Amino acid sequence: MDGVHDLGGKEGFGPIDRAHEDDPYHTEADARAYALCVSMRAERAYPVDWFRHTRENMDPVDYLTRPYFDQWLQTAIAMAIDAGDLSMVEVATGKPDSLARTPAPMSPADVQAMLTTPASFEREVSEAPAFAPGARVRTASHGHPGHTRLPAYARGAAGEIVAHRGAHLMPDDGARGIDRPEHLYTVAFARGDLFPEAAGSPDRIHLDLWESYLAAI
Amino acid sequence: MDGVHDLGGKEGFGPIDRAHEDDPYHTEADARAYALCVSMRAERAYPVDWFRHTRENMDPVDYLTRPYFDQWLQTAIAMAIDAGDLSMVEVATGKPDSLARTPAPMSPADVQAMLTTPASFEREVSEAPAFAPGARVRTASHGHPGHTRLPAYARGAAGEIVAHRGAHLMPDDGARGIDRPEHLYTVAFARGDLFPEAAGSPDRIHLDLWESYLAAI
Amino acid sequence: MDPSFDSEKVAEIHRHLHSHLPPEPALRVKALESLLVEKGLVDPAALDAWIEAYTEEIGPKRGAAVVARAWVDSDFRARLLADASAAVAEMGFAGQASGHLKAVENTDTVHNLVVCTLCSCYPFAILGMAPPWYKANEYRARAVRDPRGVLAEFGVTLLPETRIDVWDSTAELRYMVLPQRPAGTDGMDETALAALVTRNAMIGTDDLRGIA
Amino acid sequence: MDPSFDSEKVAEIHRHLHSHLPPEPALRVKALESLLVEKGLVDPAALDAWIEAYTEEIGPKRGAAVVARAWVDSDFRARLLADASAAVAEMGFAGQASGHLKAVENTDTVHNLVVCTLCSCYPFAILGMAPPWYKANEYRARAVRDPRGVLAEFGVTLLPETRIDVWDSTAELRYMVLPQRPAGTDGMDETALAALVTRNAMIGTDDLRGIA
Repeated sequence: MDGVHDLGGKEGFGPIDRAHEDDPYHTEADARAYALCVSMRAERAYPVDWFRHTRENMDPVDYLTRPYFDQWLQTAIAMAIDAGDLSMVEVATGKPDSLARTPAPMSPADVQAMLTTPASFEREVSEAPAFAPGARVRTASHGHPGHTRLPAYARGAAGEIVAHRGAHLMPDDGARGIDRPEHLYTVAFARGDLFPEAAGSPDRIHLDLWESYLAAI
Repeated sequence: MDGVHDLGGKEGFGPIDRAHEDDPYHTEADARAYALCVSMRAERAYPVDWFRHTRENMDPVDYLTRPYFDQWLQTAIAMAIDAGDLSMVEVATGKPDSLARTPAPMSPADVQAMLTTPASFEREVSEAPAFAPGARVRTASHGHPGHTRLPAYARGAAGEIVAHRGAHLMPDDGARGIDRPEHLYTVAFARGDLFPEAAGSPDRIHLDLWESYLAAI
Repeated sequence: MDPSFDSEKVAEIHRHLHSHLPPEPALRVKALESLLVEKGLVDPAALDAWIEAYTEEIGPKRGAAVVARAWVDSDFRARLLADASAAVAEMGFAGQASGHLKAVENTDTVHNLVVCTLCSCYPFAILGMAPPWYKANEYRARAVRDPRGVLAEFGVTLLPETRIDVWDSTAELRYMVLPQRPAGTDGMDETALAALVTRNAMIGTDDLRGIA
Repeated sequence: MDPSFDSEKVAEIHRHLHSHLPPEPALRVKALESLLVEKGLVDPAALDAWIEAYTEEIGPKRGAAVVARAWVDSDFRARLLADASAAVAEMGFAGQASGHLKAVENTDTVHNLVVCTLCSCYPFAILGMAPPWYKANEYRARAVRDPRGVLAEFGVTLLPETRIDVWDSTAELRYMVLPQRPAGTDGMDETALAALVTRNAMIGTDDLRGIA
C-alpha cells in the first residue's frame, strides 16, 4: 500500500522534537491507550501484519497527527468491529449491546507470560534460500495494494545480501490471513543508490527483505 | 522533492467531497487569500516553479489540511520574506516597519492585462528533439531534492511518446532561478504499468515530461 | 530583493509563519491583508478586481460556449483540437493558463479525465476557479490510480472496454475535455447546447451523453 | 469472528470511528476504556499490569546492563553479537520483540543507527517504551535519507569518512546498537559502566565516546 505511513526518505519534515523523551508514557491517556490496545489485540491473536495494515488504513491526516498509542487503540477498535467483536453502535453510544462472546479477557497472569515470552516469526521451509551473502539483488519496482514491508524508498534499487535470516512469516500474506513463511535476508544499500544527493557517501541503509521482494542482478 | 504534495497514486484517501463545487470561492477568506496571493506574486515575477516549490516546503500536515488558497497565501508571504520584501517581525506584529521599496503595487489595470494575456512557457532551442512520437522511453528512477515535475508514481516507468510540445522552460531549473528551456513531450503510460492492480486495463495515464526525465528504451 | 531559491530556508520560514500567524484561516487572511495593504505591497482595488473577475466574468460558461461551438461548427472543432489556445482566443477567452491549452475529445471508445497530481493546475481562463474537490488530496491521489472508482462516485459508469485517458497536467499544458454531444439534441442551437455543458464534463467527471 | 482482511472495509470503519469518537484524545481513550471494560473485552487488572511493567520493570536500564556486560566480558560480547536474543535471555530480559534481536557494534569507522520507517518497531523488552521522537514522522522520514543531519540535531558529529550503517527494522528483526566504551573508564565496574549507557546510544542517536 502506497500510503502516508511509508515515511522513509520523505522530504519536508522538520526538526526532531525530543520532548518527553525519557518518560515511558507521556500522558496518562497514552498509557491507557497502549494497555487497552495490547490487552485486546493479543487475546485474539490476529496476525501482527493485519494490525499494521489496519493502522495504515486510517485517515492519512489522522495517521500523521494523532498520538501514537491513540492510533494503536483506534486500530484495535477497528479490528474488533471488522471481526464482529464490537459494533459501531456500541462505540458511538458507549454502551455495550451484549457481553463479549469470547472467553475471559486477558488476565494479569497472561500479561506476565507475554512480557517474558518472545514471539518467534521463524518457520521451517523445505526450499533452499535463493541468495547467499554477497549476492547482488534488485528490489521489486512496485508495491501493491494491501500490506507490504518493502518501503517505497527502496523499490527498484540494487543492493547486496549481507545475511540470510532463515524463513519468516511473509507479512504481505499475513495481512491477508495467510500463514506462509519465506526466506528473509538483510540487504545493504548504498545510501547514494537510494537518494541521489548522497552519491559518494560511505553510508549504507539496511533492510530485512523477503525473497519475493528480490531478484538476482 | 519527495514530499507529501506528490499525491498521485497514494492510497488511503477516501471518498471525494463535492461540497461547494459550484461556488467560485467557498468562503470570503478563500476569495481574499486568492486575491492577495496573485496580487503579490505576479508583481514580482518570481518563477512559477519557485512558487510551487515554496508551497511544497510548507509543513506536511499544513499542506494536507489547510484550505487551498490559504496555502497559496502563506506561500506568497514566505516568498516575500525569503526575498527580503517583508520581515517575520512585521508578520508577527501585523505592523509594517517601513513602506515597501518596490514601485506601486499592481493596479486594477494590471490585473485586467494579466486576465487577458496568456503566459507562454515555450522558448526556442537549437537542439533537435531527441524523441519522436511513437518512441518508447523510460522515466528517471529517482527524483532529487528541490522541485521536479516527474511525479513519484511515474518514476522508472516505460511509456510512449505521443507528442512533442516544443521546448518549455525546465521547472527543476526554474525553481533554482535558472531560465533554461528543454524539449517537452506528452508521454502515455499504460495504467497497468504504473499500478500493478490495473494490469490488463485499457486505460492510459498521460504526463507532459521534459527530455531530461526520459531515456530511450 | 532576489529569492534565495533555498528549500531549507523557505521550509524554516513556513515553520515560523505557522507559529506566528493566527490558527483560524479567516483571521490569518484578515491579518495578512491588513499588513500587506499597509505595507504598500497590494492595492485593495486590485484585490477586488481579481475576485470580481472570477465571480462575474470568467467561469465554466466560457468553456461551455467553446464546447457548444465545437458541436455545431466542425471547422471550429478541428481548430480547437489542433490548437485550443488559438481557438479559445478566437472567442475572446484568452487569459490565465490558456497559453498552452489542449482539448481532448471523448469518443465512443475513449473517455478523458483531467487532474494535476502535483499541485492542482487548472485552465482558469476557460473554466474559472477549480472546484474544491479538484484541489483536494482525495481527487489528486485517486484520479490516476483508480479513475473508474472516482468516476463512479461522480455517477459516471463506463463500459469495461472503454479506455480512460487520464491527463495529469503537471507541466504548463492545460487540458479541457470535449465531451460527446448528447443524443437527441439535433435541433438545438449553440446557446441551448451550451446550457447543457457542465464544468465537470469538461474536467471529465461528468458524462453528458444521456442528459438530453 | 474472523477478520475480513479487507483494506477498504477497515478504512471505512476508521472513517466512521473518526466521526463517532470524541476529538480530544484523552476523552476518546476514556470512552473506549469504559466501553471495553463493560463489554468484557478487557480486564482492568490487565491494563494496570501492562502499564506498570513498562513503568517500573522494563526499560532502557536493561539494555544498559547488556551493554556494560559486553564491555567487561568479551565472551558475553561475542555471544551478544552472534545471537542477541539468546544473550539477553541469559540476563533474564527475554520478552516482547526480543525473539529476533540483533546487536550491531559501533567501531572507530562505523556508527549504527536504528529506525523503523514503516511503523516504529522497537525492541521493547530491552529498551522499554520508544521515545516519542522515535515514533514521530520527522525521525522516520529523515533517518534513512539524512542520517548525518539527524545525528547533528542530537549533538552527534561524525567524521565524513565514518560510515553510518542505518538499520530500518521493518521486518521482525529488532536492532540494538552496542556503543563503543567511553575512553577513561578502565577502572569502572559493570554497574558504574551501565549508568553511563543512554537509551539513545542504543538507538544510535547518542555517542558515549567523549562522556567519561
